[in-house]
Amino acid sequence: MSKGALYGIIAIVVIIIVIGAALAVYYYKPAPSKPSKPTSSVSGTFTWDTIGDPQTLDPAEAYDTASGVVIQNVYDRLVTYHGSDTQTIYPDLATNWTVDSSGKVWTFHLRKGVKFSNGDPCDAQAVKFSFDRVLIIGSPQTGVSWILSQFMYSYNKTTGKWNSPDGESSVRVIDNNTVQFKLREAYGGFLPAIAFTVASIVDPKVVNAHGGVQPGQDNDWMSQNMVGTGPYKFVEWKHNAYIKLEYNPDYWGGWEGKHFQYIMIKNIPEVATREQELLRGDADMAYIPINHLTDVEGKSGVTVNKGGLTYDVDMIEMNCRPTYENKTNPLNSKLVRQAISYAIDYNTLLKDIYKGYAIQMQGPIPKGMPGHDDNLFMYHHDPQKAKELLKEAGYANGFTVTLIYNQGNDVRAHIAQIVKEDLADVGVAVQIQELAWPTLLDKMDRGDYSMIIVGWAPDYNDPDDYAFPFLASYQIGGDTYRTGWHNATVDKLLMEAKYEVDQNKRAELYKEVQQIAMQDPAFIYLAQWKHVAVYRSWLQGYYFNPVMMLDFYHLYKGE
Amino acid sequence: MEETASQNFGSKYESQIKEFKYTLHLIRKSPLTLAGLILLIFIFLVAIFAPYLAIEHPIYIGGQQTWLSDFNQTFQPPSWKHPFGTDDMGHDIYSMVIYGTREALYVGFIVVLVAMLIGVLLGAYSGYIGGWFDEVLMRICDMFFAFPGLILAMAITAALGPGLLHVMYALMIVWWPAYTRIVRGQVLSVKQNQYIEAARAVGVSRFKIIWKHVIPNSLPPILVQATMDLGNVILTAAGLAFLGLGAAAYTADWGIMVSQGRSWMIAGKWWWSTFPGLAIFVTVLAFNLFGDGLRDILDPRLRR
Amino acid sequence: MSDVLLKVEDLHTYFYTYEGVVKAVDGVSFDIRKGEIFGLVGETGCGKSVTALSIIGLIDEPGRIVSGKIIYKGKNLLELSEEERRKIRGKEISMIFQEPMTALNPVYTIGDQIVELLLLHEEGIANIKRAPKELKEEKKKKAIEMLKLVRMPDPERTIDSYPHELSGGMRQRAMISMMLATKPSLLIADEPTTALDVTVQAQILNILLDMKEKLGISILLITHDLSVIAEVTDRVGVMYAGNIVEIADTYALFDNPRHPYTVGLLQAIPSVTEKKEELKYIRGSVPNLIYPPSGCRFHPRCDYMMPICKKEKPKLVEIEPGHYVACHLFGGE
Amino acid sequence: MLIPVVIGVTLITFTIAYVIPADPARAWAGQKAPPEVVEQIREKYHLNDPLYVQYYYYISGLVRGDWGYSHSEHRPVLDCLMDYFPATFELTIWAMAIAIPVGIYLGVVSAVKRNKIPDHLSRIFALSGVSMPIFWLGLLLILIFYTYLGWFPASGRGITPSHTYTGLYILDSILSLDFQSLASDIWHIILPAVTLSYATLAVMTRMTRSSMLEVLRLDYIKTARAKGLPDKIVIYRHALRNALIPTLTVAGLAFAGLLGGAVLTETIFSWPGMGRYAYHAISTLDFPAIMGVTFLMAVIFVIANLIVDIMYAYLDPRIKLGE
Repeated sequence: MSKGALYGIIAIVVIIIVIGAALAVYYYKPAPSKPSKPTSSVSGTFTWDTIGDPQTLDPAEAYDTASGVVIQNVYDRLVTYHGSDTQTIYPDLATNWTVDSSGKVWTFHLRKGVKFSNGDPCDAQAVKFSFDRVLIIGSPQTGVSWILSQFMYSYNKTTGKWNSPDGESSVRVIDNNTVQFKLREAYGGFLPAIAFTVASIVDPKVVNAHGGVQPGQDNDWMSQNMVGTGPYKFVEWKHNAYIKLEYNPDYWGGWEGKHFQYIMIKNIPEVATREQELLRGDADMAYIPINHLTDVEGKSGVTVNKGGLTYDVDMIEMNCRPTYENKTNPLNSKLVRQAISYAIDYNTLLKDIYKGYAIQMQGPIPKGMPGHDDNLFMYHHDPQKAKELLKEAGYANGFTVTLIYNQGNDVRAHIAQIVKEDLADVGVAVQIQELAWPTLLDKMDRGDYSMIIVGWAPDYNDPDDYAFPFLASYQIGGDTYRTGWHNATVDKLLMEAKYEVDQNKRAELYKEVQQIAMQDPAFIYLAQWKHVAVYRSWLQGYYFNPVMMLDFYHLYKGE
Repeated sequence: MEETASQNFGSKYESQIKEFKYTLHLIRKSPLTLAGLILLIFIFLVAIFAPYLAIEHPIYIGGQQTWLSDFNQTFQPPSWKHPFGTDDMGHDIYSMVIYGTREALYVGFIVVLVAMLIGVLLGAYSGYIGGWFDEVLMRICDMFFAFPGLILAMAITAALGPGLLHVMYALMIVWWPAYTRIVRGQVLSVKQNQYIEAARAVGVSRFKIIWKHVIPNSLPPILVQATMDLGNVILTAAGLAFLGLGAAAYTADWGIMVSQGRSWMIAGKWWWSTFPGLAIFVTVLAFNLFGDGLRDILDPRLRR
Repeated sequence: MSDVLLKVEDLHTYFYTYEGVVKAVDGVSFDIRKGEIFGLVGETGCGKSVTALSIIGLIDEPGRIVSGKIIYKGKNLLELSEEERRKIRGKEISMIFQEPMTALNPVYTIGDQIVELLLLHEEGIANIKRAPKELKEEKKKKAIEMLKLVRMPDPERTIDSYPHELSGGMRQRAMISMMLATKPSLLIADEPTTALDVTVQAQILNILLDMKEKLGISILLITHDLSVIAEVTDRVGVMYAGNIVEIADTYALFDNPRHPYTVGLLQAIPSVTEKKEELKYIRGSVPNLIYPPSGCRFHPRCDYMMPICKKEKPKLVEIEPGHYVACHLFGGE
Repeated sequence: MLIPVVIGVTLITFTIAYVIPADPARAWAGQKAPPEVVEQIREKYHLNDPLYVQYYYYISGLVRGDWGYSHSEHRPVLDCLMDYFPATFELTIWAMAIAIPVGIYLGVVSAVKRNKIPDHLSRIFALSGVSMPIFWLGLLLILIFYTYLGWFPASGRGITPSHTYTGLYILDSILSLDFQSLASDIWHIILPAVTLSYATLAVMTRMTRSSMLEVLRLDYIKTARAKGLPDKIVIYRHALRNALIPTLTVAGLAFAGLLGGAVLTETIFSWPGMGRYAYHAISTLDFPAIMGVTFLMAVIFVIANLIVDIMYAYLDPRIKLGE
């Protein structure tokens, strides 16, 4: 190396920086005002600042919201919901359908001429392929396929056959545009379930060109790429940074009216940054947690949309096992659990923690969902009664419990503080323990806890998606939270309700279940979230549906 | 000869006393070091008298420090009533910052002391006896150095679960190799000295040689390192708190306070993050100023 | 006298330290004539080096030249600006140091270091990197000539060597050739041979003598070694505790030392020719320069101490032509 | 040096990873996954096997170029690292490009003017850098330069260059002559790079200062001054060249450290780099990912040391390579 080489390198670097900066000044300015496609009403970019990176883009494996929103907009399903309506199921790739009297045989007539964004036809074969694929793969990473396998025939990896009487899968191709589902059980939530992203229709040619369908195996290509029939097509995914979508010009729904040409979903962990980008107009929409809404509310050009209730709920689960850590578990007593339910000051929680963006949760099934009971008993703040119940249970002098929540969750940190203060008033000392999410899950799994603050979000619009995991016992596949709570009557009722076709009868069964659940609570039912979305006021076409993800197709930039 | 004890002491340690006086003189002459020292004394006083200085005080439920919430007092800007304002649950930030001094110093001192103890013992022993033990220990240190400190601390904390105590364990594990290296280096250079040879020749025990000759000679660089590390540990603990791996929310811990308040800074509620942030900054700066000055002052090559 | 090159008059250089003011040079006067080697001798810490550094102008904090004059070619150096002094350094007055090991920059070749000096003083180019290549080549040839002059073995190769590749004697030669490359009028040699082996010492001293002859320069040779003084110097100044106590022709000094300190120094030289029972030495130790003894600095150690010695500092007086002594013993004459 | 360090590092990670009290399979599968799926995962990734067997699987995979499967991202670890490493690398390079010259300059000023006002100022400036929580500084910069002034963007890496050769956006933009992305990428990197560099600055300043102080007392500096060289040349050509040698070691270590220490900066500026990946991996118990990151870090550390050694030989002729 010659003497000047080092300085030479430095000089070159400096020159590059200077030239770069000069070019930057020259080129950067005009970039935002670059003319968009003038010929179409499809224009501009919708920038959405949110959190979380998708786990996978494969509908057969995706079970998280960040994945779901992309999948929902790039793939289509047979049926869907429209607007804010959660009651009616609308056609999507299927134009109409019939069901036989047993509730087990469903026939779907497909929309004709639908093509994937690469030009491949979307026909009955594709539908069958997609459903079969989910069940053959069996979602080895996330287990999401249970949504379909609870009512469809499963696939036997070793024999290569379906576990049905004739060894065929549940989905049959009748003709090019007709498919028939022969269900294992008549499931009351069938249509809502197949509106979920797991039932998205994928292109068989694309899948077979990239690894095909391997029993029990993920498809690596599908987890990073997508080809669908939906309004948007996948452009690129920079992990932990952004996902970019572009409109699919051949979308069967057409592009009448105004739409965005590009969709940019940015992953920004800092709420302050999201807030700033929104306020400066660099983002069209941003995820702002409720405690930060005051920062953006009332700012010019920002709309805070508070339309409707979500199905997202928060609860505190209680360990109902007789002993815990080799000692008598006070929470085993129904009276103690009732007392604790009375000790919580729900109104303070709703007002000061949820800032009014939630209602008290009325039983395990959220308001708005079929099966919800508007007249169900709710616990209220009554420390006197709580003390009496504790006395009756033999804990007049109180006891100490541990309350766990996952670290980093602001709302739960608040809840924990309030609960601690509330329970201290009735003589129960609460030790707060913040745990990392995996550790928390592990403790929950092993039943090694007293109380945990937990939440639940809907998979699909059916009470079974709530009542069963909460209240059914572990033996019959429920008790996702491992509360150890067990009630034979409830188990029986839940199984009955699950495969009951008559929706009115189902509602009655769930009503009975909920009454038992409130009398003998395994959870403190805290809150059901209200919906809130924050976006620039120029954004038009926004609507909220509690069981659907954000729909990009109807969004456009107004004046 | 009749000599009083004090005279004896005075004459025996005459050179040490002279050196110490000279050190004090140098500290006085260096305004930055002096500033660091004064700040440190102030911080220590705050920690000691925290219960008298604070406005609100924590209560203890189930053995846990708990600050009672007051939703009528959320997000109060700094005022006479709340000099540093309040947070989103109505806690007085001033009081929490004051109590946080105790915790910061506690974490800093415990971690550095333990790391120092491990490091000094292992380093002195390893440097003195050499051989395979030294070789293995140094390779272990290499591994720790090859590991980015923050990632290692993150991994250990994640493994142990969040919580202040676990953060402290993690930091101890991260920090000891630095001391081992320093002490070992010192030992190796001291070992060359004639007087050690002499001591050995007369049959002074290994332990005694290490204790009487090696450790005192290694003290200045260790002291400097320790002073600066006190600041670094506090800062790293704050970084872990920021990532959600440190102290629990709504405890009087500066790191978690900055972290919790940070998202409000830009929204105009600047005080929540700013005051604990300043507390960290001032404390760490004080340690750094003092440590950096001390390094200059104690460095025999620069001393005169 | 017209042939005086450098005249130092009543120089005071003090160091302001924590313990107090170190009066390292406390009223030193002497002159150096053209073409002579003037020796400055004294025990370690008597202020020889500080005198040298004061002349070349490299006294650092916390030291300061408090008063006095350093007249070089009729100009008082102490009145010049730093920039003017810098231009004299290395061109008119050069200096070589005791430790040839550390006095050369380890990261540059000998050639680079010589060429740098030549470029600076002959072309006014301070940064060697800015110099055109041809110019550098030209200077390099000149540097090789210089190396030949100091009898450097294999100069063509040596010039591209780094200091650590050379022996101590070679380094000192390189140092001398560098410092003489610009043909200065005065070379200050601060203990140039102390760190070297005896055989190498002689070579270096011979080179210095040689240089004096060939280049006609004056040399201020600082040493504590009387044998070196005897071998090469023309005149000698004896320093004690920041003062010059005696100046004389080398021959005269050795032949007829007058100051008790000089006498003591000369007696301390071991000799083969006259074996003594016991080596003579000067009793007592070098005084503390912060609190020097009052009056004559030497009085606590002097065998001929008189009451006046404690009170009054003796002046340097010429007792014979060219022989100056600062001692009350001779003050009355 | 590489092999023992790498083995050691994987061992440490492995030990940490597998003494965790939680079940990684549960974390990988998620809360709603049924127990059978968790068991399948456990089976598939040998989580039921003894530790040494798992270690054997990992190392033998590593030898075959298989770094394992990143459960938090549902793709191979190597793919993730190929995405994230260049991002962090680019950020670190720029941070160092700021920290090294500024730090050295401040250190020189500080040493030359020791115990005078410039020394105090540059030390306070540098020490402030290491005393400030880096995420707080990042927020402050966003507040000033994005919110109020609007000069620089606050998140992300900017426009992806039209062709990706190295994953370093700025370099790729130049290579593919995509000036629009070049501009955007430079604009995006400035704030995070400045934030990241500030803490390193102090280390550089401190090291330069103390080694300059040492060098300035040496004889050859006296020689240089005796030659009549101007102060600037004495300081920068003669003293700094020698003082840089220890500074360089620190720079090498700091570089390796920054790669791992960028997690806070990356989080604040939504920079899709390795730090955030590591953090995410740690919080989801994605061990193969943690192993991959630390393994890569160890390799980088060793390489950085090697480069420092080479630079040594260039700066100091007394050192010969291979000795």
